[in-house]
Amino acid sequence: MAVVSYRDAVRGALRDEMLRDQRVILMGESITGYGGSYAVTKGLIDEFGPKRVMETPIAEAGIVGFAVGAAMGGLLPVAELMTVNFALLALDQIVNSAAKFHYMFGGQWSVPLVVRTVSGFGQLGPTHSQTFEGWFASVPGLKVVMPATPADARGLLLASIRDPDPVIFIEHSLLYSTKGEVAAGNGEATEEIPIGSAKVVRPGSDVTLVGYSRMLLQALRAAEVLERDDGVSCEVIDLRTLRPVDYPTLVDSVRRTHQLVLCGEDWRTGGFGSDLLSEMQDRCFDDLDGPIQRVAMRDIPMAYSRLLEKALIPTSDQIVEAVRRLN
Amino acid sequence: MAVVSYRDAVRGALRDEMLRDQRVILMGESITGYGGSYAVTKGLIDEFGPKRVMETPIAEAGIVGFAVGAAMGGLLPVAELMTVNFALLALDQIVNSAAKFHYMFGGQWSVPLVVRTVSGFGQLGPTHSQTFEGWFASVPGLKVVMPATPADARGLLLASIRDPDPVIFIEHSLLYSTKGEVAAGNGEATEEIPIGSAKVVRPGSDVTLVGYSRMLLQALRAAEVLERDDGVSCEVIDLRTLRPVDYPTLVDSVRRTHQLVLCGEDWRTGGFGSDLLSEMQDRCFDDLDGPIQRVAMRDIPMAYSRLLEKALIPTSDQIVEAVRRLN
Amino acid sequence: MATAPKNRPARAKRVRTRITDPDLPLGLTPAQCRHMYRQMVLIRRFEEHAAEAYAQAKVGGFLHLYIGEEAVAVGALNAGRDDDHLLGHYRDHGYALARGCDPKACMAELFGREDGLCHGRGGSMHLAEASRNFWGGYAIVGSHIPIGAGMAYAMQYQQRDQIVLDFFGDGATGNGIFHEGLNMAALWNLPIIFICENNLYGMGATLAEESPVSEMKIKAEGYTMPAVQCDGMDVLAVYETIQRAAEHCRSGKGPFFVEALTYRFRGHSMADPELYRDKAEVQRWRTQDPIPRFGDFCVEHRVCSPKELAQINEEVEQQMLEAVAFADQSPWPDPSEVDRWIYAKPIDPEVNALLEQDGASALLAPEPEVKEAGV
Amino acid sequence: MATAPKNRPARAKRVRTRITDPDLPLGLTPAQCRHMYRQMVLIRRFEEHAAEAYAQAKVGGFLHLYIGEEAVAVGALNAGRDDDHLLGHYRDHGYALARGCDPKACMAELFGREDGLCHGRGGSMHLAEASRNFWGGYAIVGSHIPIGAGMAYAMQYQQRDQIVLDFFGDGATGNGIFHEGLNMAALWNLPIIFICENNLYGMGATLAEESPVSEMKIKAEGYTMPAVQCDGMDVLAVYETIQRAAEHCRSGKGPFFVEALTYRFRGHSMADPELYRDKAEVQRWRTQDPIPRFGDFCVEHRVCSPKELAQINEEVEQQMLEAVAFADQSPWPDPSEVDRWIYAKPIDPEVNALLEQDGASALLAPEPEVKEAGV
Ligand SMILES: Cc1ncc(C[n+]2csc(CCOP(=O)(O)OP(=O)(O)O)c2C)c(N)n1
Ligand SMILES: Cc1ncc(C[n+]2csc(CCOP(=O)(O)OP(=O)(O)O)c2C)c(N)n1
Ligand SMILES: [Mg+2]
Ligand SMILES: [Mg+2]
Repeated sequence: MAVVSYRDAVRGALRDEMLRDQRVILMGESITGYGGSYAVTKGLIDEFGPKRVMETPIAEAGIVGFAVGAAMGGLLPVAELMTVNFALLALDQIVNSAAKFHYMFGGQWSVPLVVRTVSGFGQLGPTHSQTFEGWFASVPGLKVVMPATPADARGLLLASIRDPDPVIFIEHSLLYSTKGEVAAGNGEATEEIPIGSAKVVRPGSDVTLVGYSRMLLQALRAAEVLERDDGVSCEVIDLRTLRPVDYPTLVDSVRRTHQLVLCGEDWRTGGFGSDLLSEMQDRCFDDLDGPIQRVAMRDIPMAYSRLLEKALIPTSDQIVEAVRRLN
Repeated sequence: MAVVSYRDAVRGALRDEMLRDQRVILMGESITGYGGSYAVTKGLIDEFGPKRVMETPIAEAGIVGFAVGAAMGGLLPVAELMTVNFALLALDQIVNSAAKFHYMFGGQWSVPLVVRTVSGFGQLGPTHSQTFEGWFASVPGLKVVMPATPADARGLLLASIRDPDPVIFIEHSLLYSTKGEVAAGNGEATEEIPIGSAKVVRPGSDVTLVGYSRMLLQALRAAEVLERDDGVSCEVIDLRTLRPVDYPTLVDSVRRTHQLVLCGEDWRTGGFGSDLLSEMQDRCFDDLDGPIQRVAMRDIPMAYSRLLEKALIPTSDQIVEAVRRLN
Repeated sequence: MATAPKNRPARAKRVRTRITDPDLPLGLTPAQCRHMYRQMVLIRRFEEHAAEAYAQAKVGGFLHLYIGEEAVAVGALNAGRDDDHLLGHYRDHGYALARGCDPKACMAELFGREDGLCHGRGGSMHLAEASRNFWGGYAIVGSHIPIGAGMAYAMQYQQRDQIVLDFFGDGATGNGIFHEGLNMAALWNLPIIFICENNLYGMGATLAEESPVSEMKIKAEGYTMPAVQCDGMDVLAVYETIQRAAEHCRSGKGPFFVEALTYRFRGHSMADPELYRDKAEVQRWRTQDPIPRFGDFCVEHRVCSPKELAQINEEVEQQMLEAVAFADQSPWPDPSEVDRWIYAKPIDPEVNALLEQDGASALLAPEPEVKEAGV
Repeated sequence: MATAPKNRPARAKRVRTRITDPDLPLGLTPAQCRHMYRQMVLIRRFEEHAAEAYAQAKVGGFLHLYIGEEAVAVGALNAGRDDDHLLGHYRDHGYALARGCDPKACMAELFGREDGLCHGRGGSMHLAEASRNFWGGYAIVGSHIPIGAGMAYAMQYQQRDQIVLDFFGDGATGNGIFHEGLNMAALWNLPIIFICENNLYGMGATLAEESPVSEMKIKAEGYTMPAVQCDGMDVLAVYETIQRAAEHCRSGKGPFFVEALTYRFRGHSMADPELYRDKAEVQRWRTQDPIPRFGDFCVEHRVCSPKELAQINEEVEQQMLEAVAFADQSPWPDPSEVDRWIYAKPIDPEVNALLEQDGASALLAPEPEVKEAGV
């Protein structure tokens, strides 16, 4: 075990899996000489060369289409889309190619592809601050992963590369420098974390907080505040995988706490929180003591200006308020 | 008033608005000589010529981008995307251009654009049977319209063309031949129907059914069956506009019926029903006697084969069952 | 509106000049010629029966006929190797049959039956048979162009010597994805032949409406790959061109672009009222029908007698009747299996919403209208 | 790695050959030359101050400097008319300033203030001033190429004689949207100049990594429009080329493609560690700096004395200090107005979820980390 950053955990998983399996290739924009726009792939070009770390033109649809084909031809491509905002350009290839071939060709082949991408904030402005996990999670045929910790980033990325189905793996730019304990890779890594398992990261009895990616950290922060100031005991669950969702773990928690707060940072309308809420309402209607609360981005494009951005990014304070609304 | 088909109502609205306002132009694939893949634009090329009815290359992103620019240059473009499936190729232009310019340039200009497209079934297979209204409806800056009747198709299309904001106008291929009373256009048409108003199309007292587009007809059918066989009185609401949603009308109904069934035909997970459910749970938690029910597409790509398709397309029977689950 | 003479080079001349009767050109054997003739007839008859079945509502949705264009698939696939990778667009019956897929299984797929190539999931637009390296018909225009490039990369990377044959239409060249794919193929010097079937129309759009240039090969410029035209109504011209292209690709010289000048005798799909072109143009092109044209060639070169040609036609017709009968009798896919193959590694039904609804009841519901679409 | 000599035609020669001292070429007046010189200096100083402000965290997010490329925007916009429509990519300060936007308002936008061109909503990548027909910087690579074509169509349709100038980078040519836009512009003969700033890199990708051809004008082939290169480090070469292009477009002859060969002296954005190119290359290109180059020209042609040039520099520097001071003092946008301008015809807050959350409380929350991105 070693303490590494989320960034290094992702890079380590890529590297280890590339060492272990010749079929793994990376492709993306500015991932070689530049080292990746968030420096995740830094150095890999030197170790693996341009056949395995492919610098691509700025052609998101082409990149994903190409990766789908490479997967069909026997490789295990990990395609980086520089940010999730640009994934809009590749959505057709994600939805109608990657996610659909196994079904539409009657199970003849699958598409073992990982699309790595990143969401995040930092005055990136209206076109560069979005996150579309709810859209991806709505597509049958896709698996969607959003790790919050370095250990999960590593374990889930290994699982994603080894999975025979297409996986959308969404990192968070504001997590890259966060650190945590991670198993040291040695090219024989077997410590994958199964896709589809949520994790109770803080047990509690009064209310269930569900978060993922950066919002998990906000949920944990809120749980501390609520414990300290309100004496409310929050159970915090890290979703980790958005498709499939580990509903049994969520339901089990809500059966005990009877209160549920969902924490996301995508738009409230059409965000992934709507899905969770809907499904949990179905599964737990009689267990719930109050309406399920959502913390989400207000339905507004992100503005560039610092205070405007601050006014929009969901925070732990909003989670605290949501819990207080319930009690 | 005249009885016309949904198809003719759409065509009539286009034609009348083109007669009334020189700035209105149409563009799309196979909309001229071919007459449109669903014959909606048939004949308009003869009347208005190629400057106003533009045959385009097969380039969805380019079409929407071009239409955005034409709108900025002073025209009122109505761009047809042959089916909503192909809208995936244009999503970046829809989300990051059309929907965002008014906001991101600080209100300097808006994009008065209508994107007309169509969803529907009929053994069209896995790539051609999708519908993404939930995705569109999640985008701040867009307005989303899905009429169920010829009169609404006309009135809402007029409103959409006249609206200064970008509107996604989704028709339904299985409705094109349905008929209804529509005001006869004469180029001076003023009978627009405001975007954002739902309509109670059948009053009732026991349960509220919310539908739109084809599913409105299924909801009405279910209401009849339930009245006849179960003595249950359903209030049926036609949503008509998905962004913004006319929540006051919905809330008012649920406050009286205490039961809610949402009827859509997109995927259950991530479908528009999740949004409606979430928001209604928030607004009506204490008014609800049971969990809000959804009728939606199962989370499966559409299969080509007839019986498989039948097994997937949501029906009025499923609405009946959903109501019975509640009672 | 485009006309035949402008679009295609002079007739079979260039083939003839290279032949010394009774020798066959291009190293072809009589057996190969008979095989190609039979394949073209097979595609033609298959589609005629498919059209009939469509009229009887046995085939649903979209049905795009390749009739008139048979020489392209047959010439190209006979010039390539049987294990070369094959991708095409939704007008895909020709690719399947020329690659050797069982017409019975193809017809069953059109009928939406369990014995169909894709168990009825894909339908006419999505035939595929992975075991023959036929990776399918693709219905999102142009989407399979970068996919083909990616497959070619996988071959290059694994030092396998298969190349990729990627078929698409003139209309696809207006879509950005076409360029993204070509750019990558050129950049990485990939073994792929891009085969553009220029049939003068993209659905209802004429070439002049969809492109500022009438020669699609010009669109491959900027990608440093050889780009040539050939007479797509002449199976030998296609054969020769693809042979050259395949050699180029297989020897590591990178991608190759072939524009086959061709014409579809039927509408874009069965729903097409064909208002955008006149009958005279279609008639003119029918005089170039690749089947009688190649039949004449076979007779002239004593590959077979007119009687033998007739016999091939009869045999194929017989085979087609069997294919239709087979498809008719093939079982329907079981609706309870509608959720198969969503994932290769299925997700736990406990952890998703998949099975929450009662699919069976839907079967009792009234059928939706169907015959609306003409995409 | 690309090198300077290969990429650009010989130095200012071609301009010199066309001049009879002390006459100015291209019908330019001394005032115009001084104006262009001043504008280039203005852009340079503006960005130097912006970079400083970025280091002080007064500017956030992405900041892409145009330093080294000033001759392109200045030459082009002076050759076009002031009311021609202008669109560019995210490296957009040069376009704004050369179009005459107030540097104060530009700087305030970078600072995210209410007096910014877009009231702080857009930031550095999204400057725009509709009243000057400057329709913005666009941050999705290539997205504004069909948008420009659409605007050109609107001009043509309304028989207005403005043309469109659409600027983008070499990297954009790898994206399909570039081709979709060019195809349409050619198809409909639209009055638009596509101006490709070939600065040899698309972020960290070298030209050789992103394109099989090093000349971007080749990518305009297939679109039947004139496509020429010019020395993008020479403001007069750009001026001359765009003048010719504008005449072509304005007279109804359709689109025109210009490739300006240029170089950015700084990283792609402020976050760029510039590991992908070596300092020597940058140094080589710095010898082509368009500002001293044109300064020399002005002196040679007695447009102004070295002293006058120095004075221009000083005046601009003064202006920039004022711009920074203005931006510093400009009020922040009111967080309660964060929901303005979502719609031109706002939707009833009753009927949507917009106002359900308490925005004010978010202000109390800890700030997220910021300086991570280098897109
Ligand atoms: C991205 C996309 N846009 C539109 C369509 C609808 N469509 C199906 S085929 C077709 C025409 C294609 O023309 P071409 O590429 O020339 O092939 P052809 O049908 O002539 O063989 C169109 C527009 C589609 N399937 N995909
Ligand atoms: C569609 C899209 N993909 C990726 C990016 C990230 N990105 C921003 S600028 C850039 C490089 C663009 O290079 P070029 O077009 O040559 O312009 P330059 O920066 O050299 O002026 C990239 C990849 C983006 N903004 N949009
Ligand atoms: Mg065609
Ligand atoms: Mg560049």
